[in-house]
Amino acid sequence: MKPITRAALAAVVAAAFCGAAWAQAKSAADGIAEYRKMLEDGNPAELFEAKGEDLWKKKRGPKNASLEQCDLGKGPGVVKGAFVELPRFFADTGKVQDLETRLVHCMATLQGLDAAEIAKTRFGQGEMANVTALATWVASMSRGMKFNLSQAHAEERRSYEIGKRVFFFRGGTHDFSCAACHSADGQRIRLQDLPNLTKNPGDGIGFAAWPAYRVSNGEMWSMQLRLNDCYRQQRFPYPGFGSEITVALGTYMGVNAKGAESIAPAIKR
Amino acid sequence: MNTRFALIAAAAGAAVLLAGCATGPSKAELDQQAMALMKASFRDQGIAKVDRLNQDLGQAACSTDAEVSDEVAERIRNEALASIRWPAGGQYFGNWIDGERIAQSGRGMTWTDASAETRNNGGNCYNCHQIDKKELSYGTIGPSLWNYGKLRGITDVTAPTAAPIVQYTWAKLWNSKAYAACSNMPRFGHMKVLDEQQIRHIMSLLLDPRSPVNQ
Amino acid sequence: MNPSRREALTHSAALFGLLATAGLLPAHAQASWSQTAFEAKSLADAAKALGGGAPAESKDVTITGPDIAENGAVVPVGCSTALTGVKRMAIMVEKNPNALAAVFDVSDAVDANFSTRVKMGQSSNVYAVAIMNDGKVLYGVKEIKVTLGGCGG
Amino acid sequence: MADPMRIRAQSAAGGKATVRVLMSHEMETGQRRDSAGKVIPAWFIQEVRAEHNGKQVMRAEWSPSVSKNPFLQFSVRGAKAGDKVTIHWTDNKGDKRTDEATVS
Repeated sequence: MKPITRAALAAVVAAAFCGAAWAQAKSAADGIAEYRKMLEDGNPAELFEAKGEDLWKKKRGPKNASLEQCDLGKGPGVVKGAFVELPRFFADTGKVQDLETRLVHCMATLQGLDAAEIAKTRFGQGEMANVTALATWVASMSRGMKFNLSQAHAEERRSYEIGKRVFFFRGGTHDFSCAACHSADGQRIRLQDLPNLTKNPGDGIGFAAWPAYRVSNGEMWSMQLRLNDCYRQQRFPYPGFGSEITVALGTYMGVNAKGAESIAPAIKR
Repeated sequence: MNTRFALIAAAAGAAVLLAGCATGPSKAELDQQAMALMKASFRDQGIAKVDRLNQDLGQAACSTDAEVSDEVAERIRNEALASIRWPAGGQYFGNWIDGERIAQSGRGMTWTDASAETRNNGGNCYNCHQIDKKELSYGTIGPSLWNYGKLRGITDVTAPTAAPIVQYTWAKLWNSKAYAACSNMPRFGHMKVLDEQQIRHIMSLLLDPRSPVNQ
Repeated sequence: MNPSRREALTHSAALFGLLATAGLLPAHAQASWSQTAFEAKSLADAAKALGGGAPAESKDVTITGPDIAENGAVVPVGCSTALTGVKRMAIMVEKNPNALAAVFDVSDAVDANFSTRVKMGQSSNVYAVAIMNDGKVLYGVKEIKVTLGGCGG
Repeated sequence: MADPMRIRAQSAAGGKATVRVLMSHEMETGQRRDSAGKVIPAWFIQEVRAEHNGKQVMRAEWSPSVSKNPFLQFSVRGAKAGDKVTIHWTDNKGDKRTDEATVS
């Protein structure tokens, strides 16, 4: 026992000395940056990408069909580049849809699955977990590409304007809005940087980083879940999965992110 | 004169129409649509009911990236100031140890919280503020509160000279909108997020000369 | 994932099934899991349970990890040494309920250098421990701070 | 059955291959409680084995302190492009998973 006690003491003393010098050279923010860098190699999102790719190609549902004919906006079966142009207007549904609502639409029309049932399912469970895995894979196919949402259709412009209003909507017990935390540069909650989502926050930040693997709970988070939990923390009531305001927020943030390089699926705290 | 006015009015009307064709719904229409979609998109979950979307004057006025008019801002501040409940028995202070615990906690009032009772709630303080320097993980949305009392010259919280700062701090915690109409800080007392006793503890954390914040 | 990788996965799964059916694989690994070492509360006790002597600090054994972790659920850590004659390498987190997180048997066919990610309940010293063929136990240590993050609700 | 692992094995300087593995597993500690207050039983990978062209080169024992969806990196000496690296894991419930990758 003795050697360890003495050695441990020596280590503590040494650490204290190094610590003092170190603290001046390196802030907590730098330390966090180092931590994030270490996690980049070996992002468990890869496990979900693989699952999503399988789900895309597998024949499933009452119609025993794959999703390979799903039109994510660039034509049936075109996956590469689709993510960085969503949400967008789809003529066949007459609506602006984000990645997840479009995937559910394809699961319903091509595979015969029940869209309403999926929308009601909890995140991380059953077919909802499959939607998240599919979204993770679809996003990964546009990694490194730049966001370029269309504003050509009147509905796309309307979606942006609605999204902007929703973004600034204050309410709940704490008077929070999305804007309360995400409309200024260089701010953070605890040690987490807050992207300014009212303008282009830069490459791989904000909208250009989700879906992401959350290390805090070891789950894959899609954009719909990201928004859902933002609203939970805002102390708002529960936003419906794929509801119009969630899609409109996607349009607002996505258009604002124009030109930003996608790093999705990322890894986050 | 009348004719000329009519002509201008007609031209203006035509311009509005043209603009309407080119850009889709008007600003007012979009405002209305957004509000309707907010109501349609949310549902009750646990303690978080849809009535949380019913905005009061300040919430509605501060839901935009535009500046709030001076007149509206003043109304919000005055209403907030009038809403403040001063502590029973003039007792403003608790203990800073509990204050630190409340400041650290970001819990409460979400749809995953079982009840809205204040004892379940935290103050979320470190989410936005530096407070005790020992805590490395602090937010920067609000100003640093390190040495909050010391910088304001508080050596004895009961001294008459301390009264203005003590009262201001209580009011800020109870209803932050009393001093800034569109403050991002929650109205802890007014919205029943924290109770009087919890606010006393935070008061001690910030103002007590013995609190680690004022070393 | 590239197609050849996927095929390889399928093949290996099938192969594994065959081997299992043929009774060529052990039914359970639990029997060989070092229960005593994993239940140890301290570095010294864990080292003893793993067949080593009293631990001594050594600059030749390195623990890698961040100075500060954004979340204690996933903390990247690595243990390594360039010394020869290493039997096992271990990673220990002093303030976890059970200190020993992982232990690796070293052979001539692998470097004594392993990286993984561990959970940390709070800020703590983290040790890289080398158990040598002669029973000596050498370690490197570093403190990793765990922070509270996010909105915390 | 458990989801497949992701294995990358890349030849590196010094005539070895760097192996990076991601495993899909809950790694439940046995110390958490569910919403009803009941302890969630421990469920974690206990043993990991690595083979190079069929020969065992590494064996590890893990505790539930290893993070959910575990990551493991190590280097296999003498492994070159085209060689096979096989990873096996077994958890405390006896569930197993084996996956294989080719060194690139």
